[in-house]
Amino acid sequence: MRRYSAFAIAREAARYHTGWERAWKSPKPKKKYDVVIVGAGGHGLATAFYLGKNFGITNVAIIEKGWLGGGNTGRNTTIIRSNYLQDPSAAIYEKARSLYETMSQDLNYNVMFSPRGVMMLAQTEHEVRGYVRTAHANALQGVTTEFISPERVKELVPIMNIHGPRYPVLGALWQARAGTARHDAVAWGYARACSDMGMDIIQKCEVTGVRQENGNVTGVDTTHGQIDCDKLAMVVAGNAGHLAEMAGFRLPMESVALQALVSEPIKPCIDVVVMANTVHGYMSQSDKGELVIGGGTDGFNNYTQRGSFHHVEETVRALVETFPIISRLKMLRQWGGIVDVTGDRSPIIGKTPLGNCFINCGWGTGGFKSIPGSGWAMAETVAKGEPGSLAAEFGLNRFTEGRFIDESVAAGVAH
Amino acid sequence: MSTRLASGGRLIDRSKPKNFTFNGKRMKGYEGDTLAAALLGEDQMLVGRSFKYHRPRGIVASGAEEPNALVNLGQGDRFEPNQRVTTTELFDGLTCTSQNHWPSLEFDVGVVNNYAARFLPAGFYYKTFMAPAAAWKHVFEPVIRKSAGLGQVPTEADADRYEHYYHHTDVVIIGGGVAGLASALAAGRSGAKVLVMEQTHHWGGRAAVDGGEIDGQSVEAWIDATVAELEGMENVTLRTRMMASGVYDHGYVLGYERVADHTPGDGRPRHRLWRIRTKQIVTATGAIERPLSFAGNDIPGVMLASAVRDYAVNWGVSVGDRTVVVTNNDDGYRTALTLKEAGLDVPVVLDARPEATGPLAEAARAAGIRVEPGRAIAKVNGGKRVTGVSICLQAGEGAALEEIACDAVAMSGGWSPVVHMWSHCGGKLIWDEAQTHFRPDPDRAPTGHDGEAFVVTAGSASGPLDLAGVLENAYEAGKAAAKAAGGKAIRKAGPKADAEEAQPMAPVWIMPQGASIKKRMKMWLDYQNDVKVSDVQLAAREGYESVEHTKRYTTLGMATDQGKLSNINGLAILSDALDQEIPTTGTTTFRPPYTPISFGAIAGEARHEIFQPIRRTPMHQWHEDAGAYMEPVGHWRRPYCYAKPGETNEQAVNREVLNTRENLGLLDASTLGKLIVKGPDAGKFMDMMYTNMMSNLAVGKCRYGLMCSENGFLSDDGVVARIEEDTWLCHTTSGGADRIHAWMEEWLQTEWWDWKVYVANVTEQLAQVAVVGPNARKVLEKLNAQAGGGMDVSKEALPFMQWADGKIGAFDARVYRISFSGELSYEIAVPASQGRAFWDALLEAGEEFGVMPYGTECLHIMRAEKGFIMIGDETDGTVIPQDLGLNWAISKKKEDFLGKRAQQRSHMTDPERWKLVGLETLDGSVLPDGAYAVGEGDNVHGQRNMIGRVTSTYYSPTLKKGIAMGLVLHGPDRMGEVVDFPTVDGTNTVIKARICDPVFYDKDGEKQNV
Amino acid sequence: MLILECPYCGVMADETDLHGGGEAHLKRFGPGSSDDEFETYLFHRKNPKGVHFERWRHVSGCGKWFHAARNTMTLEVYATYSAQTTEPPQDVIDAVKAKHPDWEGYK
Amino acid sequence: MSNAVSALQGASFDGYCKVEEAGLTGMITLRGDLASKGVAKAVKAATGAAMPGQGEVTEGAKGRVGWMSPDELLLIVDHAEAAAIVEAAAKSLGDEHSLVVNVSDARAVYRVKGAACREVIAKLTPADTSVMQPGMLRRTRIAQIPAAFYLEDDETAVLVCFRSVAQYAFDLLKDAAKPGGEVW
Repeated sequence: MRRYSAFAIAREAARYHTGWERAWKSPKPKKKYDVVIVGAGGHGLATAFYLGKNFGITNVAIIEKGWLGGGNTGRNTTIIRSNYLQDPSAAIYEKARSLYETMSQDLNYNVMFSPRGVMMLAQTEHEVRGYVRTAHANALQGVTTEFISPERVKELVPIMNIHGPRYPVLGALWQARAGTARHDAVAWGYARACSDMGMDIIQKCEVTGVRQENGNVTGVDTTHGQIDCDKLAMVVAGNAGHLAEMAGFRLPMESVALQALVSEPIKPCIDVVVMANTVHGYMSQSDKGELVIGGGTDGFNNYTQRGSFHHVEETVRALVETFPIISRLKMLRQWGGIVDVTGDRSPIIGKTPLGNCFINCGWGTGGFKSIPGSGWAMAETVAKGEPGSLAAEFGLNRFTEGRFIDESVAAGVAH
Repeated sequence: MSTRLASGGRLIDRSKPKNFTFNGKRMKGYEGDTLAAALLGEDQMLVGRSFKYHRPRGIVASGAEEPNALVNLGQGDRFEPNQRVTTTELFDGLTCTSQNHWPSLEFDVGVVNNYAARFLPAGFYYKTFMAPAAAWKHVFEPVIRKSAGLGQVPTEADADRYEHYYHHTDVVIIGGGVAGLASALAAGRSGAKVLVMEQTHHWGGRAAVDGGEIDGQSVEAWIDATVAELEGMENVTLRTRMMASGVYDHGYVLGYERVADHTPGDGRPRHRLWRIRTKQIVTATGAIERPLSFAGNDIPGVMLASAVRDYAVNWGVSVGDRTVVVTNNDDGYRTALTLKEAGLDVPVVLDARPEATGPLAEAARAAGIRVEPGRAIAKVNGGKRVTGVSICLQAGEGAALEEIACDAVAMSGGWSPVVHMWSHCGGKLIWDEAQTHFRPDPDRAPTGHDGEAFVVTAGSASGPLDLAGVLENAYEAGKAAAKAAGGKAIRKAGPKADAEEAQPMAPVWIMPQGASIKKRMKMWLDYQNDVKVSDVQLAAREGYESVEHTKRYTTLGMATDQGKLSNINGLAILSDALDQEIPTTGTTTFRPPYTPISFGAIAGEARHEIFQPIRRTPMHQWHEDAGAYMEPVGHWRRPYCYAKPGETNEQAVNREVLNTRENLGLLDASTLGKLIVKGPDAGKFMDMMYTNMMSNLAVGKCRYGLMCSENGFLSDDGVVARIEEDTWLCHTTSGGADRIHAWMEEWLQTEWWDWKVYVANVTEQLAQVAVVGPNARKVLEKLNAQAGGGMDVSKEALPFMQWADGKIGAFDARVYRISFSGELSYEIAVPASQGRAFWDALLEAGEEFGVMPYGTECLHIMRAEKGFIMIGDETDGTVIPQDLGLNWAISKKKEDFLGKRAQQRSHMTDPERWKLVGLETLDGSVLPDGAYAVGEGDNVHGQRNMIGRVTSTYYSPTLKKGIAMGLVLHGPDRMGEVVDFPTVDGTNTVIKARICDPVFYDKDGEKQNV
Repeated sequence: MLILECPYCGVMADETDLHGGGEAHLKRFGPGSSDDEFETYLFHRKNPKGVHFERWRHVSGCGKWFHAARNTMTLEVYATYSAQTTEPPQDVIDAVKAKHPDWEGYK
Repeated sequence: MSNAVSALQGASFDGYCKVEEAGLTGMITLRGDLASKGVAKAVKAATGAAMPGQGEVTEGAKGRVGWMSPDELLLIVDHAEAAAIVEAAAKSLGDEHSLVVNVSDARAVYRVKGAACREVIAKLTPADTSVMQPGMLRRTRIAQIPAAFYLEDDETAVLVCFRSVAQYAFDLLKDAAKPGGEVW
């Protein structure tokens, strides 16, 4: 792999950029792989990357029914934070956050991780208590957060109306080292690195069946033919239930549409990510200048990647109230993605009822921020055949035992 | 130079001049002008700078597709960035400034990016700025952020108001051009209820510019006659200045009406967002002309040929004295002819096709215009405006044949139907080889709730580009939509125009065909985002082969115009680079809105006081008048405390606690949920809803009850009273009334529908006041004495945990002897209409007994002193009653209740679950809210092991020390042990607290039972 | 933005007048059921790409729960019907079959 | 009772429609088997009105009756009479499974008067106001709260919501009726 650098750009500029090589190859699938990963989104690619990097397993195919990074990796609001309340969540999201910090260097691909800080507004006394609790837990979990005053909120975000007639800002949970990254670049950077390790990324290849013998997986049928494997990793969103059905099991999960939108670009006006759960809205400003805004999920099963407009309304009115100067700005584009929501709204990572078949799904609205941590944990699970400490508590058995990982406890549900 | 012609301009009224300023310069236009027309009329060719390279940008188009000409419009509380001048109506006093430059439009330092453009190809930022690691955040990102963005940031809140409007109709026709009008005629004649919306303020679209005849009259005359006919139909509604922003599922259309953008400050809502439900949609959205890709095609003065024509015909504006026309189809000739007719110079028409034989080409020749087939533009000369072009063979590599001086270039690369509204909800496209565009595939229309197609396309939005074809297609579309919407069949014929002959267009994706890489680096596809032909080719070379990858890698089509001009050209370049057919490449997804719509319009009326409903009790105004600090509790606002002048909230709370414990306190408890459950099966039902046994509660008695979710977690609590043999009254938490009501209805309707039980929510029928403290009985007795009667509230007549109906003073009341404070307490419900009067009466009568109202914080402290749990504090959705030592409230006798099975799962019965205890600090201080207790060592994640947490913590003014409750591992077995709570206030201190009984005050309950 | 006909009110109700309640025809398992049965009842949901039977409440209308047969890929609503049913009635099954002859049926 | 007051005590606003709070209004929720003779009899006795069909509101000498759901009616009567009517209806229904409760004070009632009364409400509700005629009742929402409305005549709409959000509803209607906001 030829390294990217300012020097490389200068070199290529001399020949009008005609000498750049492919970021990743598009090979035909081989007959058999050690590991087949279904889903070339951020999570699938990260799983592949850490299989190679941490375990030296590189005879890997990542198969994707559409284009790589084209699911929720490419349609989220790019927030990265780890200020979760429950231990297992804090652990995996903090792992992810710390991996994001060095991802550009690790992948030699600038994913533009921007640790600009994330604040979650407390707008009721109840929310204050919830966030103060989180700050206490985070301190013991090794996650650096603090509860800050309304004055400090205003200092960080001067355009905020902290004296809203409806909900005054009473403070915020602040994670200074949280932030955003360029979502597409995360997928592309991983893809380039995986391809460089000799892994095969096979796009426009849909799984049509899961092959099994004696309770163990042996391969998959795809639109590109049969592909055999020793181990199968299902790492998809919006399609996990469907895949699981092919493999003969059901998941405690439903698929719903989640929406987001952006404004037209303006000059910088908000330097941090703001999440306001009481009024349901969150907003940051991309490096291009667009305000990136997240909305809510629909209350019904849906695979259309279109959501209902009233969620956009609810989010926008909350943000206009919170940031009055945005009223005359305009919505440029709205879109939806399909998220898989589990019974406790936390993800599932681990073994399945089918031997040598592993699953990583159900990230709901929180998938992007977890990508490297999720990939790390999943790679370990696949390589060792058993979940390691990061993944152990996210297994399917928690629904039988009632051992939930419920994050709605302190901090609303938005991510 | 661009200028206003001496005559002409079908849309302007020269007797009504309008003054405006651009970058502070005073300018003049006319009523009917767009801001774009007015700027061009004043020779303002340069209007902005591009996003990435800060290149000079001029107006390219005449409508919603304009990518370049965005301005900062207005000032102060009416300031709006990124306003498109081609869709801005001119009004007197309009002010605007250009965007994305420093220090000035003419001299922009950012243009340094342009000189470095060779080092800044598509996606360059993914390949650099990586070392050192911290530099991205501290150096590169701030610089990029500052140079990116377009418009300025508003600094003030919006002065205008907005509103929504719901409309229900049979047929919505999107677009008021001749196609939309023809569709409307058909739909209108069928009797269907029709709404026609047009985004501009005039009817007829572009057809009148192009001329021709409909039914023997001029296009203009036909438009006027048709609008008049439609206005005469009662079932047809016509609406201008209203754009269809998006089509959503089940026939939902958003209409964005710009009511008062052109009359700011006249008191009308600025925008009105129409939320339309319709059976059928006709998209008569027209087509958009495509630019051609030649070197320097972004220099101000290079415009779409149709736009050049529009400015001349509609607004009497010439964009140049000498305009070179370059085209790959017949339509470009119309511009040449129009300009010639207006007395302007057209030095040459460059037709990329090998031959120019169509009737329009012949007409041009006949008008004395030089026509050069097989020719292309090798390069446009000029910087901030066009000064000339070099021409070359289209079939060659760009060797200049001739230099031609000109000050404008009109380009036509063919037309693409506007398919957004068709596509928003899943309508599919097919590639039309002859017209080289994607058009709607009528066999794969979006489908509605009934599974049937609900969108039809009309006119050039369907593909036909000639007047005759447009009218025929549109009339049929109108008929089809009306029929599908239940209209009657019509026989009357639609409008007709004569068919015209035309020479087929030729696809020309770059000009000249063999252009070198150096030339391709100067061919702009996306003008605003600075994406060139070479960038798309680079993306393909690097493996970003999916159209979505290319879009995202190059930012093609991601600017504020969303690629209306650039997408098809970009797709063609990408397909060519990948050596595949264009339909194989496909398109990116069309998403709403069609053009950007204001956040204000989306928020609608929901601003300020009506942002969200505020629920008020009958005594709310009294609380506000008393200066209470109000706290949101769900949608309610409740008094947190009533601070007196000079008092802090904390002092007020302490005073309220002490006064209530020593004298008399009043709490507005009206927000507590009150549900009536009645019926022969009500007892059975109550036993399922509550963990306790409720069916054996005696009439006249009260019992505290718990409700759990099916997942076992504690969800609500409250006192239940048995009113009659078949009737119970359930109190819920303040936030719980609607939730629990819905919960009960859900079970009754969907699981036990054969049980005879009715539930009614009477929360708001009643005002409820907690009269609390040692003097509580005295004040009630005084009221009764004043009224000369009333109920007996003595201990004997109304003992603890009983209720009674009767009169308190003059008020009809239901009185519950229940206590959440540990004091003698009566909770008294009166009709809400008398709530305020009752409150006033209590205050007046209570004066001699030291009455004071108290708020929610005082309530919390008093319940904590008593060790009572609070839903939302001790519970958080993960806590089961057993965790809270509430086993006494869980019936062992009942076979089943909601949550019972869940509580039998292994994790729920795990002895390691944290359990409720009291906590008191060794030094008497108050434990921090939310603090966790730590054990030894770390867990598998390297996190400190936690063994418990604080759930409620207060300073107890009664006990003069901190008290707390918390959940602690093996807590109830560890009475007296001391646990550590690290702080997070930066002091690194650890607070030590002793585990104790959670009941801190009056452990035997003597005070409440007097 | 869905519209569903409330079978009780007889009006086409806007999605914003409704509240979605997830999969219909769940069988409740209480005390005495196995861990698997109970887990399935609480958490395992049909999540089909295609025909789905689900619960809705006309929350700002009559307040009643009803059922809908709806397609999660096209959002087509085949029928709405009484919530007081333990499986889709035959006419609802027929309505779906009419549109999708090869549909595998309710299971 | 003399000290009883409605939520907004008759507040009103003159816009392009007039919006006024109707003051104290008696309202009774009756749940039961709407097909039963007992219910029809109780309703008749209370209001003089016939049983309304689905989506209807009927009028009698003493009040109106609205169809709220398949097992629920809303009786609109004189406020001062409401308590007595509840008692009488409950008595008349006897052992028949039913529930009669006074909800007069749980509600706020508005009249929107003027030719554009449907239009003003249409700014706030997803229900189709254009098809509404006197005799029809619609339960739906306005903006963010549940509400029900019917027409007393072609130019008078009556809108009912919960008392706690009376101010919000009034402010919404005021905003919708503000001069300059005329849609048609």
